[in-house]
Amino acid sequence: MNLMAQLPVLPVVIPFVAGALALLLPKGRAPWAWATFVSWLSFLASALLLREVAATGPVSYHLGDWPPPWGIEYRIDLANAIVLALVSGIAAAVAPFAYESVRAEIDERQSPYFYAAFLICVSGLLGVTATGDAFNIFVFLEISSLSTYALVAMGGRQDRRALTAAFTYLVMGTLGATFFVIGVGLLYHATGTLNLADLHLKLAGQHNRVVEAGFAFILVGIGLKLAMFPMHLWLPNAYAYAPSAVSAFLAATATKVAVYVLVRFFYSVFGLDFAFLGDALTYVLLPLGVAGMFVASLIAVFQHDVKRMLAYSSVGQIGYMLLGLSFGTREGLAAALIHLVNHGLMKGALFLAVACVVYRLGDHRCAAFSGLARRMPVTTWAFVLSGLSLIGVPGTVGFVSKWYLLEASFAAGHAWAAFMIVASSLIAVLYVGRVVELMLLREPPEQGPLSEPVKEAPLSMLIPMWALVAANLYFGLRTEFTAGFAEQAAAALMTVSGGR
Amino acid sequence: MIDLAFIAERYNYWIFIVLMMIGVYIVISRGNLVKKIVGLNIFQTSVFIYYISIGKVAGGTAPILPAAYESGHEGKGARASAAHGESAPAPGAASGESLHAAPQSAPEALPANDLASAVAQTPQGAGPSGEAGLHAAPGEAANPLLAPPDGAGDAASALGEAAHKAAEIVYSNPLPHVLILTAIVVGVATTAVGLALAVRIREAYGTIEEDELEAADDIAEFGAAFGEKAEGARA
Amino acid sequence: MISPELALPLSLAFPLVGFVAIWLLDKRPNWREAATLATAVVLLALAIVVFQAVGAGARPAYVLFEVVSGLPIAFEAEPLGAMFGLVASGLWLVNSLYSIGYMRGHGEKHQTRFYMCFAIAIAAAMGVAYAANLFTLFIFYEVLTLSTYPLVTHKGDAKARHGGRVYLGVLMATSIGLLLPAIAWTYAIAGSTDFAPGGLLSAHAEAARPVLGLLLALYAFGVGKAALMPVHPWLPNAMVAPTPVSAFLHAVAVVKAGVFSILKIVVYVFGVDFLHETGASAPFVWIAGGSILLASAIAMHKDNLKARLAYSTVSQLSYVTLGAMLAVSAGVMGGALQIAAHALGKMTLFMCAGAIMVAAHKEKVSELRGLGRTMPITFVCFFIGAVSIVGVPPLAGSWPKFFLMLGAADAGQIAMIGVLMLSSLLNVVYLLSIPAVAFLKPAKGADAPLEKEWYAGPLYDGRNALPRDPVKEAPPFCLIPIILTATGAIVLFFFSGALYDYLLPLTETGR
Amino acid sequence: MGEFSPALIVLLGGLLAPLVRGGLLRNVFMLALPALAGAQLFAFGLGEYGNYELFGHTLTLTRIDGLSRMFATVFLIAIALNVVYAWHVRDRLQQSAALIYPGSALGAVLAGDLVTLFVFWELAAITSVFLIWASRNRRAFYAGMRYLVWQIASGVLLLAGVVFYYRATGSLEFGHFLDSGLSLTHPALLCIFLAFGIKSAFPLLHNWVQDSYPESTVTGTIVLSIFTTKMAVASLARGFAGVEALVYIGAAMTAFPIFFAVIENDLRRVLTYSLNNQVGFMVVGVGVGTPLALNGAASYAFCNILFEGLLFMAMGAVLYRTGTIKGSELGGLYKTMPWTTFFCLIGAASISAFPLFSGFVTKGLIISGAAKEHYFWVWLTLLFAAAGVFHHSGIKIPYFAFFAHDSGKRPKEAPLHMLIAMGVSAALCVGIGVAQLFTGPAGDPLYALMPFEVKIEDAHSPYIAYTAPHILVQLQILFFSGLAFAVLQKTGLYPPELKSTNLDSDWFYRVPGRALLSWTAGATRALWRLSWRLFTGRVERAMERIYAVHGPEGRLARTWPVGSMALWTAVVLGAALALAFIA
Repeated sequence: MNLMAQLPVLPVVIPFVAGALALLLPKGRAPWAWATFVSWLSFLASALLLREVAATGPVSYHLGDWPPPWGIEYRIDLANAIVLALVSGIAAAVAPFAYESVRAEIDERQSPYFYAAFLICVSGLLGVTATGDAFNIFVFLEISSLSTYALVAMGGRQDRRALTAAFTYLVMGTLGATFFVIGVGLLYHATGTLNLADLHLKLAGQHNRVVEAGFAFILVGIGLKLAMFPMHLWLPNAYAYAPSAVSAFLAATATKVAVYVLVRFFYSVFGLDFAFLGDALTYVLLPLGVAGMFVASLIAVFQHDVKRMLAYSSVGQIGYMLLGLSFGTREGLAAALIHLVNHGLMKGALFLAVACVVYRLGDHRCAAFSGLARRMPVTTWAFVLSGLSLIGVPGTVGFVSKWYLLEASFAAGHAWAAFMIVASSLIAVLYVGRVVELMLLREPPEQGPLSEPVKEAPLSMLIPMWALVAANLYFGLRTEFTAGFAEQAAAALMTVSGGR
Repeated sequence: MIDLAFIAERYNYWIFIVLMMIGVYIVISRGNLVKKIVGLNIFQTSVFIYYISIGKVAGGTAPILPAAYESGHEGKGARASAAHGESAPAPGAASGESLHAAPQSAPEALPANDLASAVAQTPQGAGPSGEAGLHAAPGEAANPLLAPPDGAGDAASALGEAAHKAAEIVYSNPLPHVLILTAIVVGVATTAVGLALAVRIREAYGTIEEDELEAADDIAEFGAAFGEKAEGARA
Repeated sequence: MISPELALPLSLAFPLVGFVAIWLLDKRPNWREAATLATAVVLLALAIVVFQAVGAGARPAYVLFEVVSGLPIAFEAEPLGAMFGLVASGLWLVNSLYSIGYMRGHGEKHQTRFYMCFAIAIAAAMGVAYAANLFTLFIFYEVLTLSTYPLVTHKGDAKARHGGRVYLGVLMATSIGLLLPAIAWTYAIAGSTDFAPGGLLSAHAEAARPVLGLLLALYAFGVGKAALMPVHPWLPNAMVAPTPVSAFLHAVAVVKAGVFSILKIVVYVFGVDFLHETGASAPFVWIAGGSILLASAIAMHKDNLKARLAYSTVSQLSYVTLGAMLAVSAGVMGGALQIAAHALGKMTLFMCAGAIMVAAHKEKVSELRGLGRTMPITFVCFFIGAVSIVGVPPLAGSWPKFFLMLGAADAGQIAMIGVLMLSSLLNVVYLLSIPAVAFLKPAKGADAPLEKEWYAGPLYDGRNALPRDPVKEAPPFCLIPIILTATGAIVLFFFSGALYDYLLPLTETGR
Repeated sequence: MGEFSPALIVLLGGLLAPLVRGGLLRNVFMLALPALAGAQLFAFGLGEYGNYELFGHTLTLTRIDGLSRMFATVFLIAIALNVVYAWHVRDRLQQSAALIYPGSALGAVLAGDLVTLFVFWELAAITSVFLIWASRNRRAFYAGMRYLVWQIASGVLLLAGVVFYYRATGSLEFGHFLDSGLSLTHPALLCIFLAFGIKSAFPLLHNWVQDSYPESTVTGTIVLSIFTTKMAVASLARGFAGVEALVYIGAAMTAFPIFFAVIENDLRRVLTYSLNNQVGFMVVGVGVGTPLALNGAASYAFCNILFEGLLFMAMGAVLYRTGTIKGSELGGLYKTMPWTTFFCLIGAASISAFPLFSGFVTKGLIISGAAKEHYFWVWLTLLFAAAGVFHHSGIKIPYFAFFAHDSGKRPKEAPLHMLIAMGVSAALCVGIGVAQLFTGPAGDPLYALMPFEVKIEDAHSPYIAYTAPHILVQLQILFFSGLAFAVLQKTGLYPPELKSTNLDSDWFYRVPGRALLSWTAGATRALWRLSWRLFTGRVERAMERIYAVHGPEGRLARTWPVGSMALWTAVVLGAALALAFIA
């Protein structure tokens, strides 16, 4: 069997199988090593896939050799190839990082379970991205979600709030997934197919309540999963109290994948011929995106806890993606995709930096960051640089995102939206600046548990973190892999959906 | 005016809707975590019922692969159709290349689909179209979704009688059941995880009442329960 | 000899090399300072190479790479940029010398960090100077903001933090909130952000016209570094910085990068003729004029020396903005000359303020009485700088005023001539009084009757001089740069004609 | 020395002077400068020298024609006399400024174009203030600041005028402005006119003279009194000759300072009023604009520099020896300062235009010029003013300083170098006054220097000074004026010499003007602060409100209730459904 021919499915299958195997490994270093190896392998596969897709166009893989629309199809075009690369790439960065971090935060006896859950989560997210089948999306969504609940709950050893956060996440996630599955059911009801491409063809010209209801359910279901503004309440706690490495991985990937699913359904399945899609863009995504940008960012400004702050910031950043989507133009879509990738990079790096602080100081409240520049300079600068990226300072990926969003706003004739974007960026200046000032200009705490002298985080944590920071900078200057691909992907999606 | 018969015919959908509402309502209103999970289960169950409902198709048949496909795909094609099944008879009148292709090009080759086209002509089929997708009668589940096939008029009228007969045939599509089995697995897993979490929460907090949990968290964080100390915290 | 094309990227790269060298030499202050100076010398040489090449009519260009399609990081030296590059690098050398004297004399901490940030800041300033498009300009503009933030907050106490917060807040808010959308909008209209002779937007007049005023407003206030009122508060607040930083901020890098950007945007993005024809810039002429007078009025009431100088800077910067917004070639020329002239003058003033701080530990104008006798060189230089700012021959500051008045006459903004005249008089009052106080008033604590009548009066002829305090000047590292820039202010007066010829292509493209 | 400007010789020499070590050596060096410059000036001869290119125009550093040569000559003489007079001074600041400032004025007089004029104009302003500050006291400090504001105002007005002029005509040439076709009300000419007007101390623009000159040092006041106003007169003569407005302005200038001079106590200040009045004569001459009147104005300026300087020198010597210059504190000094008294009287006689003194020869030209152009009332005013001059400068100054009631002061005679300077001045005054008696009108050496060719058509030509009517008229004026003084003095009606501050129009800028400025500045700042505080207050309140909602305890940051999340989800679902159905 030609391995290359199986490429589209490898990123999903490898971690899935490996996750099960991880359960069998002894406690300690082995599960970690295995997970790291597997995540790298899966990243390699994703990268190869991306290269291939970029070179030759969309790749279709028929699971069990059943041709679509009967069988489950894995269909990789540029849009999901990018997301695959992002998810597996973040996993590849987080996995080596996790060893020290997890050892410090989680009972060692749990380590096989942890890495198993981690790998399955990766697999689930990759599966959601890779598959071309609507119900399959639901299944993988739930696979990843279930493992995520478990991962979040493992933070309970550090902070009992992780348990309640996981529970909340579970209820909301299930609610969202169920809505999604209702939506899929309605579409199936209307068309008799589950294949996304096929759905698109069959839906064409269908203007009736079933399709409309299906659309609404899918919108809300995925909206929950991606923490669209008023449905974001599960996210801050889940990210704040999960083990640090998990926070980093989830923040960089989980919501992004959900955004991708939304994009896929909007543009590949429904298409702009549907009036309700346009309306949903204008009357749901646009206001909710803007509201999220501001409300969540403002909440972030006042948070005492850096992880929670970053989590709220994520909600705000999702607002940008929704805003980009809501224009319903190629530029807007491209901007959303670019920000999707870029935000993954910057949030990943930021959460990893926080993880380093937690590793040394055992705390992620603001107080722990006071005077950090003296105590952990390498970590501090990683945080500062990725924070700048979050703000959108030129030379970082954040700027590229902002630029495309601004361009999209102007191109769509929404000049006001451009000012919304920059205004919200300024709120980001506030919350990032607050922490940066603490780190750079304050003295370390003089008493209490945080005052004890600490060393810089170990290399095994610094290297992955700086790899992500470097990615932030590199892709901030060379954008052919992010913006270039995203633009092509957006163009392809728009062609399918009938937009301009 | 309320058409009681219309409502009664769709009792299974009403069950689905009522259950769904009850489930969501419980999730919203109950503070007890276990009760929430119960609500969630009810909610999920409602979805199962819905899937099962749409699995029952009037006028459908087991998918038999057209010759054109068969020649291309040999046995595989047949298996595939068995796997995915035939849900609603051929709404894809407009999409010629699909399996559900409308027969306007070769009506005699696909009798099953002809039936479907004919059904589209019936007055009942046209009536509720466009206003009550969810309320569609089981017998006409697919009908409202059908646009009258353009070129198939003659063939359809020729086969009108047969179509009426065929509409009364109730066919059970296995695919939704398969889907729902998967969903049940997921649901059970979720419930298990949820209950396990509830147990751990009780261990950690000594309660599974939401209000008390929140108060405990707020007291730990701010020294007071929510809303009691909005003033002091600012200073 | 390095080719000018190569000199462009090198003048960005070299400070970064210096940055690393400074870092590595953290523990050996003398070598560290040597590294700074060596970098400065090389940078100046590079700037001269570029300057000469541009003077010979070449337009050396260098494209680094394309970040986003249509948005390359690219450099191209044209007269204005070459002049700014030369001014910035030349004054950086001077400022480096001065920093050594000041930082050691004042016993500041974290000196390595200080020099490192300085190196990045100058690299950014060079990037701004040579930027070939708005996008590149914006990148380096932001880098400049960020790299000077640690400089502003150098002391690290609560006051410095507050100042730094305002500094960063205003500059980031304006640049991200206004400048960035403006650039994006320009790109959306013109499909490019390249600086084009004659104006990028004037080539897309139809699309640009409806939003021209708005765009110009976004640029004018978005370039917060130009400190056009009311986006100036960052500037007085940045006064918490050590004085070399203030000198650098207010004379060379930051503020000049701001007004330079404004000028460049007006000339190469809008196009002087296009603005003139549409009249979109007329309101900004008034805003700039108001800014000139308002800032002067505030400066008059400031007793803190550096704060007074800061407000004077706000006022003087608006000269450049005014020149740009007049949208005539003489105005542009006046603005361009003002960049160089004010840089020398204000740099002198700030370095004098620093020298006073180092030698006498005085910060307030009212405390300076009698100090002129103990620090004669410093105050003579201060006087020269102040006179240059006022705009009196034979000091460099007089020509910009001439051209600005010409520009105002050309643009039909007669009122602005009045504003410029009034501003000169206000400058006399609040700037020239400083050295006068220092020279004429006796130090506090002198005999009471003398306190009342000060010195001898009309009978003073040098023979009946009072016993004076011994001369106690700042260290030579502080003093020499001051003398250099003060001399520069005089020399530039005589070379303004040459500079005018050099800058002439700038206005020819507009006309 | 090529085409090196004489002005630059003095100017650069002045810059170098402080570097010369040793008092005597420096004095010699300083004295050499005007000599050198004079040599250069006369080596040049008439013509344009030192052309240079600036901003695409050819500019002329040195233009020597009749007008500029006359002024340049007397400037150089005055510089030399000042150096001698200030031989005792060891203050580098004064010494340097006493060369640079006259050098700048010289440069302005010689300037061939408007840009050069502007440069030297401003340079004279900025350097002269050091002479005021040189006395280093509180009054001098503030007077100097006010002076500087006036001078810079003149400079920027000139600059604005030049700009307008350049825009209107495309030329930077400094010639007769009205030849360019612009009217006087054109902003260009108006600005330049005002700039010249400030420096030549037009009425209401004059008080910077009285305000600042008396605050300078003994020697500084003399230097100041000479150059700024004469530079302005020279510029007026070049640019605005024949502008009728000048006639009336000048007439007003000659008349009104007399009243102030009469009541003023500070004798040096009395002289500054006299200075105004004297410049008024010249302005009238310029305004009349005929060759006769212009010759009169230029030559009167020439002589005035000498005798006005002489008077200032005498007062300086008094101040130097007694430490005061208040009329009320002086008197009876002739006993111990006979030479000073003598020279002062010569100066007084000259300024009063006694026959045989220089004023007599030159003032007549102006008055006749006005009469010839039929300015009857002006002519009458000039006569009155001439009487007034005699009154305050001719009688009051020597009378109160040297005679009057004996103050009991017995100071030493002025130092030798001062006497020499005064003596030379006095000799020149007398020499010019009597030259015509020996050489005849046609051969008068002063006439050779005049800007316009002297044409003596008939026996009534005003150029012939010593005619019976002229002498008679002049003596009558002087006689009645002296009589009036004597009568007033004897009857006690003459205003007593009181220590008082006389209110002049400078009150308007010294008191309310200053208050207005500081009020405006204060109000602006207060306004800015208020708006800033309002703004920050708004921001703060907004932040508080935002905090109340978004802060950690705020409603929006509340994350716990699962139920509310589900409710929100339901709401969004409802909205989405409704939307999809409506669409």
